[in-house]
Amino acid sequence: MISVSGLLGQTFAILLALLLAPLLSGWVGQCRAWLQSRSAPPLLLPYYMLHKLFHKDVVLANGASSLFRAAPFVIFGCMVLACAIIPSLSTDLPLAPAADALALVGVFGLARIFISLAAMDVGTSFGSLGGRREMLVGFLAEPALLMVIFTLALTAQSTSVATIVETMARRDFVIYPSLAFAGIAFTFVSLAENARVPVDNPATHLELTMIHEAMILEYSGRHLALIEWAASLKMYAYSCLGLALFFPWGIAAGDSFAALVAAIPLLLFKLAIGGFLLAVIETINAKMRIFRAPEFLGTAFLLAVLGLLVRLLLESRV
Amino acid sequence: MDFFVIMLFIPLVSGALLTVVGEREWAPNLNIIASFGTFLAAAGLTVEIVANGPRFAFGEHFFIDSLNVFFVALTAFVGLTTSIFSGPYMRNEREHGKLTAARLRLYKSMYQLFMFTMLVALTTNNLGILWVAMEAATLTTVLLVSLYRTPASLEAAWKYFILCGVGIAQALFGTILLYFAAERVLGQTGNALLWTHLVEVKGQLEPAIMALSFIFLLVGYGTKVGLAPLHNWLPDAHAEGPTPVSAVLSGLLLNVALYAILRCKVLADGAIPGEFAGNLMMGFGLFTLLVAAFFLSRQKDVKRMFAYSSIEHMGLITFAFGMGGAVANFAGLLHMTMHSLTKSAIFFAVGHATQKTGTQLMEDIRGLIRINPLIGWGLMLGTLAILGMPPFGVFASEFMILTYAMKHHPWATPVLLLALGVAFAAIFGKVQPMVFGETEAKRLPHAPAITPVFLHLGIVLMLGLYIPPYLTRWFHEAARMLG
Amino acid sequence: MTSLLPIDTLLTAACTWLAIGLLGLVAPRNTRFISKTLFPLGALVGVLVGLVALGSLGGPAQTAVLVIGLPDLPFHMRLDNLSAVFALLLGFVSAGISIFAAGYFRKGEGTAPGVLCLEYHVFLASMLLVLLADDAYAFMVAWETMALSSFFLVTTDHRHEEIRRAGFLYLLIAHIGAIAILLSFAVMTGGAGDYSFAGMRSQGLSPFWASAAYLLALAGFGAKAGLVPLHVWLPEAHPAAPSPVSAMMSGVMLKTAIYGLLRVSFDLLHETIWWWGVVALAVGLVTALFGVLYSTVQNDMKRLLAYSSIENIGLIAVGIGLTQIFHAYRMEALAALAMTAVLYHCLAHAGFKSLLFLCTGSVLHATRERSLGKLGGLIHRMPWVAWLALAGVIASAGLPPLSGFVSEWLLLQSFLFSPGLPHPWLNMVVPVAAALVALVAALAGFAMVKFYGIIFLGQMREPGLKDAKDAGPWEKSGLVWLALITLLLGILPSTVISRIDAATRQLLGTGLADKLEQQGWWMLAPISPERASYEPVIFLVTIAVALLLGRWLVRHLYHGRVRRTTAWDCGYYFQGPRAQDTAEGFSQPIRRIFGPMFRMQRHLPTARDTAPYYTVKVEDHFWYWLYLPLAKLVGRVSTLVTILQGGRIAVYLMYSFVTLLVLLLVARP
Amino acid sequence: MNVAIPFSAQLINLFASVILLLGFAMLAQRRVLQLINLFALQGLTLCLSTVVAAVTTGQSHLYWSAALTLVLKAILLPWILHRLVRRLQVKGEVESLINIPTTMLVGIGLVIIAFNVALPISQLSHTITRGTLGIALATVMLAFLMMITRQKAITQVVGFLAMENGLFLAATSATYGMPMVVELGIALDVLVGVIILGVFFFQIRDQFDSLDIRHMERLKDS
Repeated sequence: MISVSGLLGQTFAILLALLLAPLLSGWVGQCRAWLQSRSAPPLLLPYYMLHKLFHKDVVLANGASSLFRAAPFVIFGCMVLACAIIPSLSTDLPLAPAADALALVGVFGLARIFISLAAMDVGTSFGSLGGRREMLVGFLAEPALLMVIFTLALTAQSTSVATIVETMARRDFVIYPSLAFAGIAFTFVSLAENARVPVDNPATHLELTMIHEAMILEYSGRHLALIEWAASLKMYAYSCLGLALFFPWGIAAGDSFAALVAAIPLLLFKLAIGGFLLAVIETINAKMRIFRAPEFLGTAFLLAVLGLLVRLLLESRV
Repeated sequence: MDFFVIMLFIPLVSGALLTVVGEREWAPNLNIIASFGTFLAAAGLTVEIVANGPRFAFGEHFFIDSLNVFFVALTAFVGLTTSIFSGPYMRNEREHGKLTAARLRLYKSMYQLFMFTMLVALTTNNLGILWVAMEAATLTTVLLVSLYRTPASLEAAWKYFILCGVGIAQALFGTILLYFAAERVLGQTGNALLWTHLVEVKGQLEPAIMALSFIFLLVGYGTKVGLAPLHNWLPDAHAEGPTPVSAVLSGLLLNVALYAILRCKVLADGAIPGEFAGNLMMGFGLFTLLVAAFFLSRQKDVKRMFAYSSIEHMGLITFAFGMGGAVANFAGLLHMTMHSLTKSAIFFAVGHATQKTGTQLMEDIRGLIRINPLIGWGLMLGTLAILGMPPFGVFASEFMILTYAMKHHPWATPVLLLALGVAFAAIFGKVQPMVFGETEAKRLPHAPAITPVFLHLGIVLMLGLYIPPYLTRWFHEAARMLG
Repeated sequence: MTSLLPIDTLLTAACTWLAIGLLGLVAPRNTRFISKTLFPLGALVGVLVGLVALGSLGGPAQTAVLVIGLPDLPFHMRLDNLSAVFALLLGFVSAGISIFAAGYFRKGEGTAPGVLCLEYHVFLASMLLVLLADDAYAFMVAWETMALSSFFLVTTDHRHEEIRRAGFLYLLIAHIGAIAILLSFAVMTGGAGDYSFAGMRSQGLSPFWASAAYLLALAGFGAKAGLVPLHVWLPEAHPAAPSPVSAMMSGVMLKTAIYGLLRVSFDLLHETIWWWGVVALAVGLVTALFGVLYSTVQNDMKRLLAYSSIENIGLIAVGIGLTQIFHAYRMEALAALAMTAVLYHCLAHAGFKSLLFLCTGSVLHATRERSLGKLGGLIHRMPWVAWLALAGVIASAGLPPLSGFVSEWLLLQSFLFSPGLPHPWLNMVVPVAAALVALVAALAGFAMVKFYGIIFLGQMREPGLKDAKDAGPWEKSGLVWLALITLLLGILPSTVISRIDAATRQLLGTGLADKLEQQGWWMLAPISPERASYEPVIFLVTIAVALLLGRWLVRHLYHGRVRRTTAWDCGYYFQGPRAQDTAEGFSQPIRRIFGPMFRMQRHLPTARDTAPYYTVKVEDHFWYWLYLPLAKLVGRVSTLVTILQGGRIAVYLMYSFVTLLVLLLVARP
Repeated sequence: MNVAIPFSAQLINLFASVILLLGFAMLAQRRVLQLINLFALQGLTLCLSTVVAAVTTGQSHLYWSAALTLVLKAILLPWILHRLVRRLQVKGEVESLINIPTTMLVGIGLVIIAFNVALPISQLSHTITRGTLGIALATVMLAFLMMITRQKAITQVVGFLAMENGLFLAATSATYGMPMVVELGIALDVLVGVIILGVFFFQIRDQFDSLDIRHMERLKDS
């Protein structure tokens, strides 16, 4: 059952996620700056930010309720769980059976609900606007993500992320057109879910266009720190999920410690490439009007369903 | 003492007596006592018949078997409760200046005579006397319908008289034809119109004559039953007559007319090969049901609406008897019982409600449950019962009719479904706001008699959940006789 | 005397409920006696029913024949595993609602409390009898008594025109549905004339008649459950009823319709045809999507929940359809999975939806307001209700780790393993259906955020809300009870499933329990852990550990000072309650994206308006597509028919004459 | 079908034809008093036909029947009707809904129908007067037609009574009369009916100032 190395690997994966996530954000920011010919902020900027925020006092709005204060912790907890079950280094994760891919979508959903509710809690114009938009993005992104997972789950005959990854990694090299559809859909969803251009702009404070920032306007101090950290964890989780699903090579399959250690540089490499590509996407695209977002996500949903159908039509051997 | 003789004797004598003594303080009580006596005698007769089997009376001219004793008991019972109800009701009418003492005298004596004619019609063995009694029942009720002497009530009574008179003339032609057919078998004796004799030779009766005869009888007595398109007198007469009269017309007279058809159907079935009579009745029944259901949604007058509801139920019952067979006949009989009890209860409640509010227009009656919760609940529960809501007994019979129809005549079920649905929407949509809502209350000079309403509904409720075994045996016996 | 069998206990419980109801008539105006004695007693009986049903699960079916009923058809009663699952649901959920009701019903609100008590307990007893009935007549009697008692409960406050209208619509559709059910039973008896369920089981119907029976049952039970297009009564009746009644109707009564559908399609009809499943699936999908979309745009909190119930019923119907498809192709393991999802969703929905309805009841009592646009910020005044409602909201949104997620997870799992059906069309269609289910689940989240956020969060939209009081002790206990049910169903799915599996096994011949019992109680892996697994306890613990650890670390490593000030809001100066999203505003994206799905009347202000205002009214298309034309048609036919009664006696005589002539000329033996 | 018909049967057939002819005459008659006279004449013919049947067959109760007919149909009822018309001052002319020639045409059609309906049955009869069944049916139908087409309450009643005549004809001709108790009952009913109607006429006139039934079209649903 649960091996010691498995436990170690699990702990390690979580710690690595906690540590690496801000770095990934920093890296993307840096890449963006490079691509846009700006002078880049330091790579470790997110860490400084977190440090600073944790040390600051919390300034709560008068109308904030206990839910407002609890939400950042819940969101943070959810993201930790998400990172724990996505195989980044090894598929031997004792926590993996706790939640399969569907539950993973559920975890993201839970976090989304909490952040939206928290946004509505203070009762400001921007807060409820952000909450509404977040839910708008969510109700389209969530089924699209589910469909992507369905496509892969059909290939692997499993919804357990670890099993999918193992199957994907072990398969012979065959061209699956469905994966292409799923991959594109997944990219779209990831962009939307992580508040990236073209759906949202993480760097903006231009009131009428923002989504994520609008929701967290009233947060400060450690609450804001946790939310920011959770956001970077989310991006990390999505990146790892994408890598694990579509580029699973190099993730340790067994509980061999050596393989696990060997997987680290590969992961870093893949994340670096992924981050760079994200920066590229963000650079060559402009942010859409908010009402373009449903079309964008609708396309993602459609592509994911198409992928599923293509998978059934071309690749099933019944 | 012979229960049967007493039963016929009491209404005849008390009718005469009530004519003689006129309107006194105790006249309503005399009316009730007479009805009670009739009821007791009928009950005694019922027990006797159930225990000893069929019997004759007055030679062979009267014959009581399990089929008609059931109607007799029902008639006597509803007659009793209606007389109880009519006591305070008619007094209130007098207080409101709608009736005079002379009219009240006429009402009571005619009421007793009406009971007498119905009891004769139910118990006679002679199809000729059956006809005579039916005609007499029409004549007595014509006077009752026109009791208010308003233009509307006169018009209603006139239409009632002419339409039913013509109808019943056709029934007489049918009876003559029947006699014509019977005479060929039984010879020129006085027995050729006696049902007991006819039923023994029914297989030998000439089918062609019997078919013609049955058509005339069905159209004739069917007018009285209220089968569409012969029903036109019915809503007028029900709406314009005094409410106790509406209650007995709807609850009893229609039954008696249908009983006459049933007796003839037995003969027709025996004589004519195939399902001729049954098919005719099924056709009439379905058409009536459907037409009445659509009529319902256009009604404004509460009594008129429930009159159409009676037409609808008569259609359903006719359809059930048309299907024939033990189950359907049983269901038909049960439905007749339930309909009589429920509909008269509804008319009682409606009577009090209209007296309280001073109008029969449904849109002016509101919030009965606030004026008098018992009347309100009585009307509400009665309406739900008549619409076939369990656990009331109407549902039990509708259950049997519908399931039996689905089994043997599935083509008819969409019609049934449509009609019942439309009727439900129409009636309930109108009664609900009458019962619920807000209103200003008024007190009546005489406290209404609520007991009959809940007595009837209680019986209907009980029969929906539990039919005592002896009642079942009795019904089965009657259903078996109908073939 | 033999030992008391569970079925006897349940029948006694039903009688006790009736007796409690009748006791209410003894002192119809004594609110204290009725609410503080009778309703808690009713709740106690509810718990008993739940426990007995739980205990009887897995045992053999028990039957009883009562003396009442029709002459040849006394009431047959039968307690088997399917009934037990639903009796379990009824008992436990109704216990919570009754406790709540003990604190809820007050003087001066419509019907006298004694009458209300009677109606309420008759409602409970009739629902129990529906579950136990083993012949068509007993079933119909119980079924219609249920409709009738709930109708009276709905019209408790009958002084309002729209409440009467709602009650009328409800009873009308319920009655038409009941006739359809009755006909379905009639078809199932075949030619035998045996109306007991045992008799129906032994009938080998031809596919045509079996399909007729099934479709009639689907229509009949669908009318009660609220399947599109027979759903229209539901969003009218639920808001009209007092909240405990809405809770009971939505949480429990709708499930009796599901029970009936399951009973007919898997128990009484011995064969399943694959396209039945497709019909149920399609209807379910339309219902779910319709329900959730309309629930997002509602501005009345109870209507919102009512539409959400429609959505959930749709999901259940999808599950039933899937089960039928699998069952028809003899893929019993998958059928069992889908069936488990159905049963589980019934339980889950009963818990969380009644919880939410009761919360609206508390809000209603505290604020006298049902419209979302006039609520807000109640979490400050009603923390108990708010936090307990959050549990309901999360479960309703289908999110882990609460009950709603488990059933949705099971449903999606059964979708996922559908390929392999020996029918190419189905193979293609089923995944699309899965996508729609996913969309529905996500939209449910939207609706729930709207519901919760607008009522409990933000600033109070009306000054009067400041005086709102939290729920009283009785109400609180009812809410806590239901929240506990929601939580337990969420984190102990394996344990629950291994109990209710008996019903699945009874209907399909196979179940999930064997597989589940190989794994631990904490793990839910219906096929095998490699294929799919969900461990809600671990899930919850992990999040909780991360949460608490995070909190502890933050507290101890950094200082925990908090300052309060006005909100920042980008420095925007106006921060009154009107700055927040309104209920209409919140759902604006949905109205925009799914515009054609709604019938909208909008007034948009222009720049030149001196008194600009904005209104939007969303109505149900089905009214205009189906119900109004139907009503108009009936009206037309009525107008035609009334020509018959034209008032002229000569014409009447002619009818009689023509009838006679036609019969003489046409009718021949 | 060339069987010699006995003289008495010829006589009865003749009377029956006269009754039918009178039926047509009533259909065509515009004046109320004349209508009543025609009705009385019909009653008389009916009585004669019954007497012939009684003589031929020797059935004693047919004599009673004939006497009853004579008293009731030929004397008493016409007398009551005459009195009513005079007391109520009914105007002479009776308007018809359909004009008279059309009514007559319809009447002829009805006669054809009635004969055809009765034909197969009357052939089964062994009485000497079996052919009259068709005539009786035709008389009933003509009376029916009269009730439909006439606008006055009193003419409707005459139509109603003419219908009874047709029925009596059927009873005597096809079956040599119904049992005596039934005939008595029927006669009593008819008498009581007409008396009640008489009372009614006064009430109607009091309320409506006319006996025109077109005033009584207020109870309707359409």
